[in-house]
This record gives sequence, structure tokens and C-alpha cells, in this order.
Amino acid sequence: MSVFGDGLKAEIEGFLKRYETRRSAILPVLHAIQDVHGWIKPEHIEELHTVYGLDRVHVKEVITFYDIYKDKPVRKFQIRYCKNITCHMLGARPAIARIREHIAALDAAHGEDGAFSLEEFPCLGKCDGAPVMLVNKERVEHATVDKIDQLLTKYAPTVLR
Amino acid sequence: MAQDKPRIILRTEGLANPRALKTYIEHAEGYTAIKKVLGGAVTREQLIEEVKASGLRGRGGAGFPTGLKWTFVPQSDTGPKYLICNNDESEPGTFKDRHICTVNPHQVIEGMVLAAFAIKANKGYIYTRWEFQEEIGYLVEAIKEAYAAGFLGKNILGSGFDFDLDHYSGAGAYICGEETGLISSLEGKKGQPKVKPPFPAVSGYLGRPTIVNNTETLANVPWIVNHGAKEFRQYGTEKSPGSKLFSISGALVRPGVYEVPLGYPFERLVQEECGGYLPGRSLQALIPGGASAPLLTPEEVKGLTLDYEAMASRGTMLGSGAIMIIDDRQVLAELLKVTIEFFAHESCGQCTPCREGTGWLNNIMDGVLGGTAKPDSVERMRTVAKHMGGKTICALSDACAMPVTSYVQKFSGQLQAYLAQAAAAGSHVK
Amino acid sequence: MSEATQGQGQGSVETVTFTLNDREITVPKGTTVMAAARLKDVYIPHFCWHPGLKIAGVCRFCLVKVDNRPKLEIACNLTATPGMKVSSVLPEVKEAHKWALEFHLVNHPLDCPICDQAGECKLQDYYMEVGKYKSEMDRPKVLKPKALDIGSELVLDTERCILCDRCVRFEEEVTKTGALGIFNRGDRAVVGTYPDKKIEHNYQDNLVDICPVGAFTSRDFRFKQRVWFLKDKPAVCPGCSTGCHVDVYAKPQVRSYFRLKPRESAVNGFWMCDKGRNTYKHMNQEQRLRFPLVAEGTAARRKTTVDEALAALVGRLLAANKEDVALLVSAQYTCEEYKALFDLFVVKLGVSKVYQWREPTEDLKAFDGLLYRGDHNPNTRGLSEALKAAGLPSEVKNGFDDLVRQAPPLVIALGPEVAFQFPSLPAQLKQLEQLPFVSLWTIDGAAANYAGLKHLLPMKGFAEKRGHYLNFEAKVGDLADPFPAGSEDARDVTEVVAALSDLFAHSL
Amino acid sequence: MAGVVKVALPPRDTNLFQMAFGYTSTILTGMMKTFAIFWVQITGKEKTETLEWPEQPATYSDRFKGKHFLTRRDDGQVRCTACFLCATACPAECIHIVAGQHPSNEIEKFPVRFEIDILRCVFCGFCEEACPVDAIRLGPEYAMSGLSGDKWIYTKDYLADRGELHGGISSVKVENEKHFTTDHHPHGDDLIATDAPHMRHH
Repeated sequence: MSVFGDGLKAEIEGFLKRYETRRSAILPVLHAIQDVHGWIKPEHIEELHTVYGLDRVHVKEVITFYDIYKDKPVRKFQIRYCKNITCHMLGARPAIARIREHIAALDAAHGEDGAFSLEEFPCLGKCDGAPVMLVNKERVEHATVDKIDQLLTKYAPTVLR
Repeated sequence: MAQDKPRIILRTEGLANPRALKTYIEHAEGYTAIKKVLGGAVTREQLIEEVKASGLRGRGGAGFPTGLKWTFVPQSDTGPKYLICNNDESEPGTFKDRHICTVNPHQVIEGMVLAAFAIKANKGYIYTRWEFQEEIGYLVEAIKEAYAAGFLGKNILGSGFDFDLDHYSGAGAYICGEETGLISSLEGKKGQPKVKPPFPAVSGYLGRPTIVNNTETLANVPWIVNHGAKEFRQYGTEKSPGSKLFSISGALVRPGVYEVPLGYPFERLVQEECGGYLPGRSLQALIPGGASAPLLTPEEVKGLTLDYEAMASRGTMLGSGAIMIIDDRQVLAELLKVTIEFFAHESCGQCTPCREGTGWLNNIMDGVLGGTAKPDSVERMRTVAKHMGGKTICALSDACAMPVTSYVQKFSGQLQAYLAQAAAAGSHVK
Repeated sequence: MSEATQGQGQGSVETVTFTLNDREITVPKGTTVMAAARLKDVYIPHFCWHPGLKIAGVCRFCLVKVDNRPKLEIACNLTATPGMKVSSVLPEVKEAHKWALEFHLVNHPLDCPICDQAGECKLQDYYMEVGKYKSEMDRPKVLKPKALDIGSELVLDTERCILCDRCVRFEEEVTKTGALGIFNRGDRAVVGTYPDKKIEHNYQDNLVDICPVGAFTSRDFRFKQRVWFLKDKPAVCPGCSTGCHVDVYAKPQVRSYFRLKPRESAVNGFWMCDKGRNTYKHMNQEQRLRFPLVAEGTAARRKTTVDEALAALVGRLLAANKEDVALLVSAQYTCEEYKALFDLFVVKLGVSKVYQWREPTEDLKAFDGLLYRGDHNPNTRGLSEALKAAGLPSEVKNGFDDLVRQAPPLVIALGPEVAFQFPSLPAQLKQLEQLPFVSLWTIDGAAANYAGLKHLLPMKGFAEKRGHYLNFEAKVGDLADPFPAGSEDARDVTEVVAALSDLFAHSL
Repeated sequence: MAGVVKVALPPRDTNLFQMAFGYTSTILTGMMKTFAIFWVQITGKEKTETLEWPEQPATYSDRFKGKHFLTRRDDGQVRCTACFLCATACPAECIHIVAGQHPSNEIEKFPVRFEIDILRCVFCGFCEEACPVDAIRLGPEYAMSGLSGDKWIYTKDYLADRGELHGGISSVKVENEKHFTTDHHPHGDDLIATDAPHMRHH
């Protein structure tokens, strides 16, 4: 029994055929798994190793090397807030602090599995919209501290009350 | 004199539905260049000669002549060769390639077909950073359109030339913007740069000849084919011909991406294109070419033009054209920390001087900001930066060392004062 | 070997002449400066480069200056070109080496006092050579996991690791097991296996050898001795018919052996297997037979001197017919020993019953593809040739059962030296107990547990005698520089035979 | 030869009378001094320095290189990490160590056995100097005489916890400090001044 669903299985097999070597498929395959499951579980790696012939050491190296891959459970909304130069200059730090406050409050109210997680991200490549953050895959520009409350409410209207 | 502000790359900007194939064909001579080349009007040798003659230099940061790079591919080699579009754009401050994907992705694809034809590659990849989710969608859509229209795939326009193009997404690593790091990543490995020689043009992706070109570089090629090297050279300076996209950000009224000829005055870009500084702010320092470029003081900015030579004469670099305005409200020590922390986070960990050097500098900066650093920390940073430069496989080590050196050299007074103040206070806000 | 891939040219005669430290050097075309320096005994300091592995170029230590080039370049990836002028001793190069070392030590824990590598650590060596400077590092270090159980023979300390990548390349290129990886990036990078997986092959200790620092240490050698107390001498591994060239490390003043390490040679390259590394233990006091044990007539077996034991044996031999005497010979002795033995017994005394003592479960054809062979004797070839020279049947054949079946009245048995490679040995010794009289010559202390064996002579180990082994392809393995025997009573076969010959001469 | 310096010979005594007077007078002066001290001490005018040892205890300076002891960690275990540096430095080769794996990975290596053959020891103090973790010291105990039946090989337990040590001595050096920084001198005065307070009150 596969730990991947049928759709994901087909997608993985597609990637394995798509590139010149199977190893080249590691990154796309991991993206696909993460899109479905949120994070990459040990059993995923195990199946990639045993069934699809992607060496578990290679996979683990890739997961730990790249920022995007997560090998721990994630929350519903993952905020990646850019803290690089321009974003820093235009107010990333107070905004990050504000998000932290919200997360702490949510955690206090709802326990450890609150709706948001925050990652101070090295760079998001949208300096003309600084400060920028990604909520899951959606880019939010000009996310200054005064707009944070409103922005977060948009994603999780009930929990924030 | 040709137009003051040419439209070579962002030709469909401002039009309705700019990304569509139809728009590109109707308004920007779309896919006429490949008709010219694949139709036989221009031979492979002529194409390379034309690009060489245009003086087009790599727009990714290093500024290496593009045509010359193409000639490094061994002609005798008949096996598979690859063309990779470096759309990783990971240098902090840069967002021009992202803008091209948003405005005019087809010109990149057309440029790739031309470049592939020049180096006899039948397979290409566009490698985009994961953070550009939206733009990846645009690119995939554009590739689909191009396939449907017969501009990609087998026997393009009946010429017998095959070129398959695929998209590949990164996963959050600055170092994948380095061409061999990118190749490693494309091979499904950690994005660690490879030791050179051999160079990728001889042994790159899967050990085959591979050319990696920046998105903007490739987008220049169709225009050069259509209009000729001579016209291209009308823009820009003698040594830096053509136009260039500048990503300009910071405390400006209209930050963004602007296409101006190389050699364009910096002050004019700020005032005309960007609408000047935000009210009440003035220039404290300038980062002219992304986070890895040495800083310029307001003094040095006077009379600055935007080209490779003017930057070099001021001891800094144009890089990928990422201009960041540091206004007078910023604390430079904090920005230095942000910069170093970025490079320490992004060092791939292969070469010792970079792995340990970036971490060490970050460690020292923690001490400076936390009030626990020794009084000679600034001097120490200068020494560490000096010795980690120029000794590693790729330039990340230098990319970290150069801004540190320039901060320490040009703004050491501020750093020392900060150090003394933080030490006196005993702590500092995080 | 992959040194060839580093361009030493195969059979090509084309050469390149360049200058290294003002000395003209001619090497095969395509050779790197590092490999050329090694060929000509010039030492350029390095961590990640290893002649048996591919080039990684990551430690950035082997920087050299090439005339007319702006930057220093790494010697390991610099191909020598004609007329090139290279220096590894200029002040600017020395300064670069100093800083390369400083960067390596930034996050190194400096726990040399408890590190087994101390004394043979490259970091220490280079510190003495290029360093002895005051470190500039005054900040807290990055902490990483220590003393990890990563394989049956290995302990891993990721904090000491300098991420030179040698172990990862060894796993990929030599054993092709790929069990190791470097995870994470920047100064958080750590080497390791996949979580909860261990390294499981017969070549683990090579990781300890190639690790230039104390990240990988050997479980067997762990904390036993500091290396500077040890003395090493060249020898040949007696563990199998490959006959890897080794260095034996011992502390002669306490008659203890501590480890074997591979010595570079055409036979074994740079490596040896873990099985082979255990072949020093039988020479240590607690495992070896230290004195002769002899039972005279019906009296109980007792400890005796070598002279007495030999006199007793000669007495028996003189009393016996030559048809009653048989030799049982294992293939673990040197060619010289076999020659002496057969010269006396076969040529001079006319003994014709010579049996080969082999492990019945052995699979002679087995081979792991790297070094370890199914024939667990170092000198099967040598024995065959000695038998042939003595005019006896020389094909490889286990004669143990034939001998037991025939039960000759007087058997002289040359027992296997490496007992753990003979799983059937206990059963065989039991069978020998049943024979009328067996004189067992052995180093194996366990033989003393078989009370029915009436005559035991202690033998020297392979590191304690001179001679030659012939390996599976008849390449000579030279035992030339012996340690003093771990027991005063221990003899090699040649010595015993000489003493026996003397005794015969006197009694005739 | 510019480097040669000529030195005059000492004057030779030729006058017998002068010699006799010179020597005799010096001897007499010395005897007078002896007698004077003898007198002030016997009459109790000045305190004598002579101790009636062993009834009266004699204490040496803390820096005296006498009987060895092993310092201990805060939790009572010996600090020694069995690095063998003392054994290496020892010119008399009188230190014997058997190292083992400590149950705690924090400590990793520790001495299963640590023995000093005190009959061979020359009290040079090299072991103390060689020690990177301030684990072995030479204390002010000097009286080590005994009978032939006594134990002349000091074991780890004896070195770390004999009666005279009053429950063991800890070092002032920070325990988990494994790496010396450049401005830390493991044998600075701070250590010497405080290492053996136990010794003073006996």
C-alpha cells in the first residue's frame, strides 16, 4: 500500500520519467509531495527509496539543504516573511514582531497547533513591494505592521477573535 | 541618436494582456527572429558573430560576454548539450527577471531557441526560484503556448531543428543562482557549486556541455537578431552596450524595474523614473549591485552612471542591476547584520573559508549588536573578510566579504560608535 | 585506482615539465600539481584531497601561487602545464595556509585531550607547521552532536568534523554503499547517515584512516592508547589471500598490539577490510599460547621450556618409523617456514604423509569485489609451491579428514594463526585430541583448553617473524621488520626446525 | 682574537703570619656568632625556628610539590579525562592510566584506572604542568614514609579521596570549559592561590 495517494503516485512517476536521470526528479517530486501533504514524512522518504529508487541519503540531503522543504509537521498557514535588506529598511522587523505576538496569543488560546507558523525568510525577490511575505504560496506585498492584523484576519477570521 | 529609453526587453510592458503569445507576436516582432535564423537567412556562425559583435554581456551579475561564452562549447562534441536559463534571481535586491516573466516571457523563450540553435542544444531548462510561484505559472503557460504554436518541440518551423524546453523549480537556496550550483540542483543534488575546471560549457549538466544564461541576457538575443548588433550598440556605452533592467528599491516614491540604456545617470533614474526619495528622506548609502556589492557613500554617488565601468572605477560592481537605496533613517550596523546573516544562512557549506567565515562574521555581528563583542571586533571583521575572499569555488565567500569590507572601511565610525554604545548599554534590542 | 582519473596517464609517455618551488619536475601529461608533488615527495598541505578518491576541492587548503595568475589556486585541481611556475612556499601562500587552518579551527571543539586522533591529526600537524599563532576566534562555537554510534566499528563526532567530504566520497566511490551524506548547509552542515541507519560493511575502519581529523574514530581502538606511545612496522595481513600490506601498531615494551592500518601498495591500494584489522588480537598476551605444554607418558600435561619440549618431540620422532609420522600444515605460515619444514621432514627424514589443514566451510571463489577473499589464508599459493618443490601433491585440498581417518601415531600440526577465520577449529581440535600423539604448533591460546593435545609449541605471530607470503595472484608480501615476539618462548617454524635438526644431529 | 678578556690571577698568599691570623680570626668570629645565638635562644630571649616534628606539624607552601592528588568535578567525579598527557610528560614513567568510555557522553573519556608508582616519582611536577584540565596537582603533603608492606602505588581512589583531602578538592577552573581561549592561562596565579585550602588547616 502506497503512502502516496493515486494522484500523487502518478505525478511522481511522471516526474521520474520526465528528466534525464531519476535523481533529477528529486526536487519536483518533493515539491509534489509537500503540496499534498504539507511536509515530507519519513515514510515518504522510505517509499521513495524502496519503491522509486531515490536514495534516502540523497533525498535527506536535499530536504535539509533547501529552505522550502520541511521534514517536520507544518501548520495550516505558513508565513514566510522576508527579512532582507529592503524589507528590513521598510519595516520588516516590527511586522515580524507583531506576527509573533499573534502566534503567541493563538498558541496560548488554542494550544500548539495554531493556524499560523512564521519563518523569517532570507529573501523573497520582490523588493519593490517591500516588506513582503508569503502566506503558503500567496505573495502579500507591503505587509507593514499596521496592516498585519487585517491581513491575518483575512486568512483565519475566526481564530483571531 | 536613437531613442533615449529603448524598449529592447520590456516590449510588451503596459499593453493589455502583455504575457500572451498574441501580444508578443503582434506588438514585439514576436518569433520573427527564429524565423529568420531557422529559415536559413542567418547561419549559426553568423548568429554567434552577431551576438559577439553586439557586445552583449551576461546580465546575471558577472558581465561575461555572451557570444564568447557560447563559443566555449566544444564544436566536435556530437552528444547531447543543454541550455539552461538561469531564472533563479536570488541576489537580494534583484527582481528584474521576475518582472520579465510577468511582462514578456515569450521573448525569453525565443531567446532560448536562438541560443540553443547557436550551441546545438536540443534540450533546455528554465530554472526559477520557488518563491516566484506566480511567475512559474506564467512561464509554464508561455511554454505551453509556444509548443502549441510550434515554436518549441521537434522540427521547429520545419527547419529540422529540435528544441525541448522544460521548467524546473528551485527550493529556496541562493547558491542555486551560481551556474554550477544551479546545475547541481537540476541534477537533483544539493545546490553546491562544482569545482572548476572543467567549466560547464565543457562538462555541465550530467557531465555534458551546458550553457547557463541569465533570463535578461537571453531576452536580448531576439532583438539583436532582428535589429542587428550595430543598432544594439547605439544604446549604452562603448564597453557596456545595450539597455539594462534595473531593480531599484528602498525609500522611493516608485520603486520597481526600469529599462534604461547602460550608462544612464543614477540621479536621473531616481528622479525621473522613481519619482524621487520618499518625503523627508535622503541618501545615506547606496548598494548599487545587490547585497554582495560594496557600498557607495553619497559622495561617491555624485555623477554616478549605471554601467560596468563606472562601478568598477568606484570599487564596486553593477552586478545584476539591483540598486538599493539606504536612506538616512537606517542603522547601518543592523543592515550589515542582515547582509551577513543572509550569506551565513545561504553558504552551501562546501568550502571551509566560506562556511566558517560567513558564520564567524555573523557570530561577531551578534556580539556587536548584543553588546558582547570585543572592542577590536570591527578590525577582526576586516581581517576575516580579507582572508575569506578569492579562495573558494564560487563567489559567495567574496559576496559576503565585499560588503563587509566596504561597510568597515567607509562607515567604521558608525560601527565603532554603535559598538561602544551597545557595550555601554550592555544589551541591544533584538 | 582513481589516481588514474586524476590524470596520471595510462601507458602514455607524453610528459609535462613545470617548476614547483624552483625545482623542475617532469610528470605524465594531465597530472595535477598535487599529484605531481606527491610523486616527487613535495608536500603540499591538504585535507580533502586523497589519492584514492575523486577531487572535491572544498577544503581550500592546498592553495599555491602560479606565476602570472592573480589569485592563489588549489593544487589538487590544477593541471600542470608546460613551463608553469608554481610555489607552495611563498610568504603569501604560507599566510593563506595559516588562514585556511584558522577557518578550519573556528568551530572545531579542540577536545584533543579526549580525541583518539590526537598525535596523528592533520589539524595538529598543520598547526605545528604553519601555525602556532594566536587564534582570533573569541566567540562561542557552533555545537554539534558528539560520540554518535554510526556503525559497528565506528564512532562519529560531528563537532570535530571539518566537512572535507572524504568519507562521503569513500562511501560513494569505493564501497559504493553511499551510506553517508552531508546534511543541512553553511556552518550547520553535519556529516552522517540517514537517521537510524548505520554503516554496515566490511570496510568501515577505512573511514577512520581517511578522516584527517578525529571525527571518525575506531570503536576497537577507542581510548586504548595514545598513538604517540605506539610503534609501527610494516607487515602483511594474514586474514585472507589478498595479503593487504599493512602497518602493525604495537607497544613493544608491554608486548601489546593495538591495531593494523593499511599501507599503500599495488595489492590493496589505500584500503583494507575490517576483518583483516582484527588479525592483531591473537598476538596479544591474553589470547596467545605463551609457553610449551607437554604431557610425558601418562603424566598430566605441564608447562615446560622450549628446549625440553623439543627434546621430547625429538625423542618421539627418533622412536617412530617415518611411515608413522604425518604433517598437518595450515596455509598461514611463510614460504621460508614451509621450505625449512619440508627440507627436514620430507627431504631429510623421508616423511611422505603431508596433509593440508583447511577450513572445511571455506568458499575459495568468494570475493567481495574489493579486497576480501574467500580463501582466509595468506599463503595458500606459498604452501602449494613448497609442496610442489618437495615433490608432493600441491593442489589445494583439505586433508584434515583424511588425516583423522588414517590416525597416524605421530602428527606434527602447524595450526592456523588467525583462529577466528577457522570457525571449525574447535571441532577439529577435538578430533585431534583423539589421535595418539599430536604436536600442535600454534599461537592460539585456546588450544590449551584441549587437554588431550599432548604437545603444544607456542608460535610467533605474523608481525614477529621474517619471511614471505604469496597472495592469490602470487604477488610477494614481505614480512621484513619483525617486532620482538610477544612471548619469550614463541618461535617460528624455521627456528623450531633448526633446533630439531641440531637435536637430530646430536642424537645420531 | 677580540673576544678574549684577560683576567688577573688571584693574589697568592705568601706571608704565613698573615694567613694564620686571617683564617683563625674568621673561625673565631663564626664561633662567636654561634655562641651568641645559642645564648639568646637558651635564655629564651629569641624564639627558636626548630620544630619538634612530628609532634609539631610543619606546613609547606601550597606550591610545594609533594604528594599528588586528583581534583574533582562538582558532582564528585574526578576531573581527569584520561588524556595521557601527564603519563607522556612524566620522565620517570610512573603514571599508569587505563581509559574507558564514560556512561555520560558529556564526559566521554575517563580514567578507569589511574595509578602513580610513587617510588619512581621524582616530584618534578611535569604532570601538573601537562594537564590540560587541571586534574592532577602536587600538594603540600611531604611525609610519605612507610613500611615495606604499605602500598606504594597510589590508586585513583586514593589520589582523589584520601583522608587528608577532606572529601576531595575541586578546581577553580570552569568545568565545562573545554576550549582554552587565548587570554586564559590554565596555570595562572588564580589557580595556585586557591587550589588547596584544605591543606592549610592540618
